Amino acid sequence: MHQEDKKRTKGGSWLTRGLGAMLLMMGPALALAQEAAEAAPVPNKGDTAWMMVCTLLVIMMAVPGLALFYGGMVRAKNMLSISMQVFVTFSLLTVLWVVYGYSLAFNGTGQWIGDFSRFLLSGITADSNAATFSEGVVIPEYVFVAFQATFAAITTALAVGGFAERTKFSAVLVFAVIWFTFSYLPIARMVWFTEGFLFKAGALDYAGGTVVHINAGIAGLVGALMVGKRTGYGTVAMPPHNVPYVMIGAALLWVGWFGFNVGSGLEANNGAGLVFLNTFVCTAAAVSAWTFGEWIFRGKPTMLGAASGAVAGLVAITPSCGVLSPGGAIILGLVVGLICLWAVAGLKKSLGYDDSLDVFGVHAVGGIVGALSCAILGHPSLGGVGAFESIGPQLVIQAEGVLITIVWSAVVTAIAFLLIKVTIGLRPSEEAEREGLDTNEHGERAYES
Amino acid sequence: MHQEDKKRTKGGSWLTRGLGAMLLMMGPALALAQEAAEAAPVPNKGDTAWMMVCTLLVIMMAVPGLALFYGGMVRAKNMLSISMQVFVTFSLLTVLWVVYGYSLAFNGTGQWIGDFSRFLLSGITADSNAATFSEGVVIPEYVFVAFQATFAAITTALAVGGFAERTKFSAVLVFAVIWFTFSYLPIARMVWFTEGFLFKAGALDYAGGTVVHINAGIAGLVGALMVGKRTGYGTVAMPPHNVPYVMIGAALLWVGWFGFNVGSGLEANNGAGLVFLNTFVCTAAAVSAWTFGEWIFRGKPTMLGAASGAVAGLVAITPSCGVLSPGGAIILGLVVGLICLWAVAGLKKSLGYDDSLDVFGVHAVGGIVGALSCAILGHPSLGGVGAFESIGPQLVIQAEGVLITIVWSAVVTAIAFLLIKVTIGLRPSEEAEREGLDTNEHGERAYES
Amino acid sequence: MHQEDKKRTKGGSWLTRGLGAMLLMMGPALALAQEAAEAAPVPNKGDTAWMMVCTLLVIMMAVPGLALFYGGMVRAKNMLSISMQVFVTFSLLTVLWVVYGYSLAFNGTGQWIGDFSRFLLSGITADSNAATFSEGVVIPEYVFVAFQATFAAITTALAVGGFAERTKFSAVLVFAVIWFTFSYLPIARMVWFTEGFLFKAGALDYAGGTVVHINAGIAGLVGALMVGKRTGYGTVAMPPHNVPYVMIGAALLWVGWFGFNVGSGLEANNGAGLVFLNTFVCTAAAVSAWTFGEWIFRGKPTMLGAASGAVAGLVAITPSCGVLSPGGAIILGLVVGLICLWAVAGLKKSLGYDDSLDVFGVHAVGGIVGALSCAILGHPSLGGVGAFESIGPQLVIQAEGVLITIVWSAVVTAIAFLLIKVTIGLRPSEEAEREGLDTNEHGERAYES
Amino acid sequence: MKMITAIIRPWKLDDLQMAVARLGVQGITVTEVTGYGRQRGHSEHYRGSEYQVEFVPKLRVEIVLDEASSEAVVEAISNVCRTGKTGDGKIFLAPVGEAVRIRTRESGAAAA
Amino acid sequence: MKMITAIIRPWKLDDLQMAVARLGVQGITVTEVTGYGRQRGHSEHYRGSEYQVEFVPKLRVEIVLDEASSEAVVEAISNVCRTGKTGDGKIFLAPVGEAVRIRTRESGAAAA
Amino acid sequence: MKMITAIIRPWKLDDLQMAVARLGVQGITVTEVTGYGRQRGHSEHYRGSEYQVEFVPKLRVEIVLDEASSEAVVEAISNVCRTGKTGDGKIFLAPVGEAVRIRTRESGAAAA
Ligand SMILES: Nc1ncnc2c1ncn2[C@@H]1O[C@H](COP(=O)(O)OP(=O)(O)O)[C@@H](O)[C@H]1O
Ligand SMILES: Nc1ncnc2c1ncn2[C@@H]1O[C@H](COP(=O)(O)OP(=O)(O)O)[C@@H](O)[C@H]1O
Ligand SMILES: Nc1ncnc2c1ncn2[C@@H]1O[C@H](COP(=O)(O)OP(=O)(O)O)[C@@H](O)[C@H]1O
Repeated sequence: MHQEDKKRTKGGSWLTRGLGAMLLMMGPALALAQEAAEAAPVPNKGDTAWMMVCTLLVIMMAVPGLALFYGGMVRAKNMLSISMQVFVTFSLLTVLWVVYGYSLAFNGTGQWIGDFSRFLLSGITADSNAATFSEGVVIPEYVFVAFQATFAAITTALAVGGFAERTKFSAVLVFAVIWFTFSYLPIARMVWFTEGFLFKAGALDYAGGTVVHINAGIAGLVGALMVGKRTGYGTVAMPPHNVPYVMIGAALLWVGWFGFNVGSGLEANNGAGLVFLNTFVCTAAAVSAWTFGEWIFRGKPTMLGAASGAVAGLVAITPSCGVLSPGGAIILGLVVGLICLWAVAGLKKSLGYDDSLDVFGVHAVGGIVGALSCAILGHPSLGGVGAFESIGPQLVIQAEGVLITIVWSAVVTAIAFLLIKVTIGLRPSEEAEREGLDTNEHGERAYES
Repeated sequence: MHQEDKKRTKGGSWLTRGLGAMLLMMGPALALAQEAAEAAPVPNKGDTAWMMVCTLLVIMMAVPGLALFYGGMVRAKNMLSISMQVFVTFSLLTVLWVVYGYSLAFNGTGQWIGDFSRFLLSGITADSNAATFSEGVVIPEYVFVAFQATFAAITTALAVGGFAERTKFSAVLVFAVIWFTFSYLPIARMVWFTEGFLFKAGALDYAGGTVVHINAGIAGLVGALMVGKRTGYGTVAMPPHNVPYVMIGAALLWVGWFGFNVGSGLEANNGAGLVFLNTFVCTAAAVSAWTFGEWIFRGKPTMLGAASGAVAGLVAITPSCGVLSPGGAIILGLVVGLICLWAVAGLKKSLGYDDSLDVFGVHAVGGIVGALSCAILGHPSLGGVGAFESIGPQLVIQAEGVLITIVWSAVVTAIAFLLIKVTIGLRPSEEAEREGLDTNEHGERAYES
Repeated sequence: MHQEDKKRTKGGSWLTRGLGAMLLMMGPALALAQEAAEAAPVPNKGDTAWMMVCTLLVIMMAVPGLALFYGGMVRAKNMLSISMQVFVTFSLLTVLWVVYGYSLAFNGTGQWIGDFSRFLLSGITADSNAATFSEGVVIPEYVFVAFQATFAAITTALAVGGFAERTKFSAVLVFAVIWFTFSYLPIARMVWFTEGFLFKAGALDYAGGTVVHINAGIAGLVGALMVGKRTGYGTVAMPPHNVPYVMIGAALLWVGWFGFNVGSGLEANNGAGLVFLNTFVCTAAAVSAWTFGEWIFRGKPTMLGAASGAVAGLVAITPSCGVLSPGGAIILGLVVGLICLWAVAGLKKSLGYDDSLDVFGVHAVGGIVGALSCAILGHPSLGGVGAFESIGPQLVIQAEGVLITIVWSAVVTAIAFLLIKVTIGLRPSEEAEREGLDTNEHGERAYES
Repeated sequence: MKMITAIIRPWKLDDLQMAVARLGVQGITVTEVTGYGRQRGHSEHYRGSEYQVEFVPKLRVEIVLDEASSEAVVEAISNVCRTGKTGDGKIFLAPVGEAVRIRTRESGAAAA
Repeated sequence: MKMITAIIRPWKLDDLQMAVARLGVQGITVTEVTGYGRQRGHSEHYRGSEYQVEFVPKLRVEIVLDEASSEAVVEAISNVCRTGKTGDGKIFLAPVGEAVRIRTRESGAAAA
Repeated sequence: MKMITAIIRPWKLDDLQMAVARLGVQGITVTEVTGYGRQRGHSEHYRGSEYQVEFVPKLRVEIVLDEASSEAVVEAISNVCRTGKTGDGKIFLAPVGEAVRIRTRESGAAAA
């Protein structure tokens, strides 16, 4: 597999990179210390600098970005609750990633999961390097470990938006650990590791449309269903308590997402430029689409809508940022802006679930649109730079990846919540929920005057 | 022209870079794919990484930076209105930049405006590179496109501060599209394209003192005059509703501005170090000057003042960051801090216009101070590194650039607002304005408790 | 000394880098223009890009990071007061750093302090380079000047948290100038300059555990004692007025701290990867430790606690980020999270001082834990990569560095506050303090509705 | 006419509103307040510091209505707002001399 | 003495203040409140969710004054605060037994 | 019973609370308000703009208590809240017909 990849990228034309990136995504895992020692490639400092920047951008996406994006949307009495869920989940999983996550996801030979041979990163030193998608180009392995840690940690933090405002902090943390271990790690391996089922099938997912967004979106939805609706949902108004926070959060997500998407290429090269521009312009188009869509269909364009549009665009371009042309990215942005608007308005209403922060409507739906768009807008006949032959078969492969992720994530989430329900319990008392999780779960209030 | 430039930079001494940067600013436009193919220079990964960082820094300046800086200064009832104006203007123009802006500004041979040959970036691929100011040094053209997109988009968003709190959202968007097309694009071309009138005249503008700040500042002022004062202006108190937001916004502008200024050099080289330090220390000096100025002249040093001082310093160093010594940058900061304080206090009061967020007093006035400072503090006799012969003649050239920008921007803005007035109208009803644009234009409230 | 260092790093094994980094920290000061001219090494653009990123990250730590972290913890009536103290102190000292600070800290031959030969950076041009810790590797000196400026400026801003909410703005600024000149500059020189007492002693301090955190923490404590308690302290509740700001601030400190720590290595190389990962995971572990610690010992896990834990972890890893393994960093994070929790709860209560924002409990205590950890967890027998022989003697050296910093900083702070007390006075009237410093010192209110 | 002023727990507002609406109350004015009462005495931690929290968030609900209905409304409010724990709040009744509906200039009971 | 309590639209405060100042009113106390009344019933969207908004932002304006001037003031307030659309608000009048100016200890009408 | 409504400077609340607690007052309700009075007239600057500040932040403190103690409490409040400068505030006394403690249904003086 690795061989074939090398051949491909050697072909030289950047056009092949779209697919190459996908297929090679697990390359780093093969860059064992010995191997590095043989060929002894030295990391380019521009790549190293860029990958460190990308890593801290993804950290900024989570804290404070996601905490604010989510926090602004809940009621004031739950502001600290959701912030804590994001902040502590992110921190805890970063530790677990270093302890066993990296080893299970990117080491060993299993096709579903790795082994514990790099427990606590044993065997890795500052001299270790990880391969990139270009032959002979490496980056420090510690940087790769840190970069991947942020993906694992933010994905799980995303999911908690589905059952926000009504779940016990302890339940959220237990869910996070279980889901990270049994859903994130295997799916990351399936999609990004050479022996993974989806990897072998040729599914395209540049920066995590399936692994991150569909995965988290489904967990959010299933969690929302299992935890049940917020008390008063449907009868009591639950407006966002601080829309400026939502705006700040969305903006920081936008800025940070360049680390997420461009960093997934592992190099600061010409291909990075395309990914960068696509991430920029697809988001801008989705903001515009949601804004005008709301204006036309609901009467007024809202800030909450524009912010949601930004996230929808970012989600959709995540899997496809390496295979679309900037023109294709604009089209994708316009389309996904409208589809996600429909998902959180029409679809959600008709199905009646209480996905508090629309993790499903934005991340799962946007992720599906993005994953499928790879096969369509990514095709050279539509201006794309994808290296697959024809649209139809690739669309089937993409759909397969989407479906497997949906099922896997749903099952793991359901089991996790069942276990929590029968052990420590999922929800605080109704009184505590109505009074607010901030005071009841955390003994704090967000604002004092 | 290009030849001559090359000779100059070949001279080798960094001292010539100040002017070189200005004269060569349009270099990238010449780096057509064919040319790149001939010489086949490969982008340095450090440059590519840096330019991507710079681009995302400018995005962060706009959202959330500018949205917060402006948003904190309006009344609570208009917080989302101004945020939306910044957020959506920025997004929409990013899309338009990719669709036709880049082609019109940096392509073709016209001296006022380009052509549509790169409509939707046709002809550019991930392999295309753009030239920098150093011979044989290139960066990925997609990165250059993204970097320049942020300039176009943030400039227009800056202008809306002049007529905030009283203009319809639809009017703002229509203005943005017209002004971007007929004022930003031609002025960017005039100043930064080799055939542009101001470029030929030798005007120094490292990162956009004329193109960005004077341009936007004049548009803000003319807009303020044409839209008319806010209802109650002068009788009702209109204090900033959230000064911490102003502080956060100013701070993010400061951080992001390094991308703006240093990125304009297109390389992570030694010259970048000077631009970086100048941007840092001029701003710090302007903060100090405004703070102490207020303390002395108005009794108390305010946070709003310190934040305004930061922006004034950043604006002033924008055109001159490449030709001043750090000592000169400190002097410029001290001077501009006091001048802009006077402009938003004394000048504004005596002229009586209602430039809501002082786009004129800070951006136009600060931009003029900065543009002129190039010719004075930039001269080697005053420690500068500018490559011009003597202060007097250069001052005339600088003044010429300033004047042309003022007139051009004013005319385009006036026409745009006239057109809007007679078609869709400029202002909401007085009742809607008094109740607040958030609920009336956007159907939202910023804060709920 | 320099010779010996070179030998060490030449040894090639990255294992020696831990100590090497410390000993060589002052290397840049030796890179005089002439020397650079001889060998004529050219900065690597990846390094230059990275160091500019690191510098702006530290700026972002201060404004808005620290301003928000501190601002959220004070009462609403003092929000602008503390923001101004951070914003203006940071700006003023940046200017003073360029005027005389850099010259005094990194120039001349004195072992306690430098000279004025680089007053206003005279003699430095854009072509000047500063040496790094690797032979033949340099970065633009202007970038080095800017990077170091941020350290000086943020350190002093940190200290003001100790006596927040009760000190006159003028007193704070005078303190800042005195303390920067007589405490920060000499200690920076002692620890980081080849002739400095602590440098010679072999004390390990990768990124400023002593120079920055213990130094500032002690100044905060001594200031708190000399200024006296806040009126009503102990009887009136003084809850943080905006915990989300504390969260945002802590998150931006986390993100920015990568610039602080990794940037201290001056290169984007493999060693940077270790420092990066350590900074990430130690912080994540400290967040977890404080959260669970509070949960167990005080009943509920708070957002304020998680945010404090993040800062405690960041402080502790600062001196030791270059010598610990990621596993060691996790242990350090767990330990420091619990120790600082005890310091701000148990210790503070029993001693009864009013260190408003726990500069002592978090920065001094965390800094001491971190400084000592170098000698323990940094030892190869415990997985570390420190280049010292055995734990015991190194622990003594570390303790020596800690003690000297404590005494020096305490004495300078005490003298500074005494001088201010007998001249312009330290505190506003009790009435002004109770009404709030925002209106009384700055004529502003943070929030209007 | 009477003005009923009820100081209640914030999260009881929805219940209160539904209960009084059922009794025909057409207008309510709500203010965020902080209250000091017997409920005080619990302590909060901010990092290390432990404070006695004297003032806790409450809502003040005001309803102007004719005397006839006031008793039933007071009864309804105290029913839905009772949890039995300290801090449930108080209801005060005070006389109102006149009421005017701004929109229509109606006055008296028609305006309440 | 009387206390006038007016519940008005927030953006009418400036008009109200100028109108009553012209009638010699020297003191006003203003509170941000939310009101439930006939104006309810419009719905707001948050992303997809559509909610009935029950409580809308209002200001409560309190003025203590001698009985003689109260009628004119009520008249003035209802004039400037009327838009004719539902939600204009109400004015309540209640008796005040005593008023004390803290600064001077003056009491009675002198303190209002 | 009486309701004492005191409009005071925000930073005087702690003093007030301690003073009235000493007199046996068991309950207080506090609202953030803005007040217009003689204190107006100082101007504030926002960047260049200079505005007359008409409304300044105050607290409204409400205490319901039996008539007997009201005089002493008014006295105590005006003592601790006086600075002698304009803006010290006012105290109003109004009759309260009934008081109910929601938790226990106690009413009358027992509920105040
Ligand atoms: N005498 C009073 N005057 C004004 N407000 C009061 C009075 N007594 C109680 N309150 C208000 O009622 C709230 C609840 O009273 P509290 O004594 O805590 O509980 P409970 O009524 O259940 O004993 C207080 O927080 C305060 O806002
Ligand atoms: N009976 C009442 N008691 C207390 N407040 C009331 C009462 N009726 C109305 N209000 C207040 O007056 C506001 C306006 O009343 P509403 O019925 O919406 O409009 P209108 O008076 O024009 O019919 C309400 O939002 C509420 O705050
Ligand atoms: N007649 C009044 N009705 C309602 N509130 C009043 C009245 N007079 C004063 N107030 C309140 O008392 C506050 C203090 O009054 P002010 O006239 O400024 O000071 P002083 O009472 O010391 O002369 C005002 O801000 C206002 O909130």
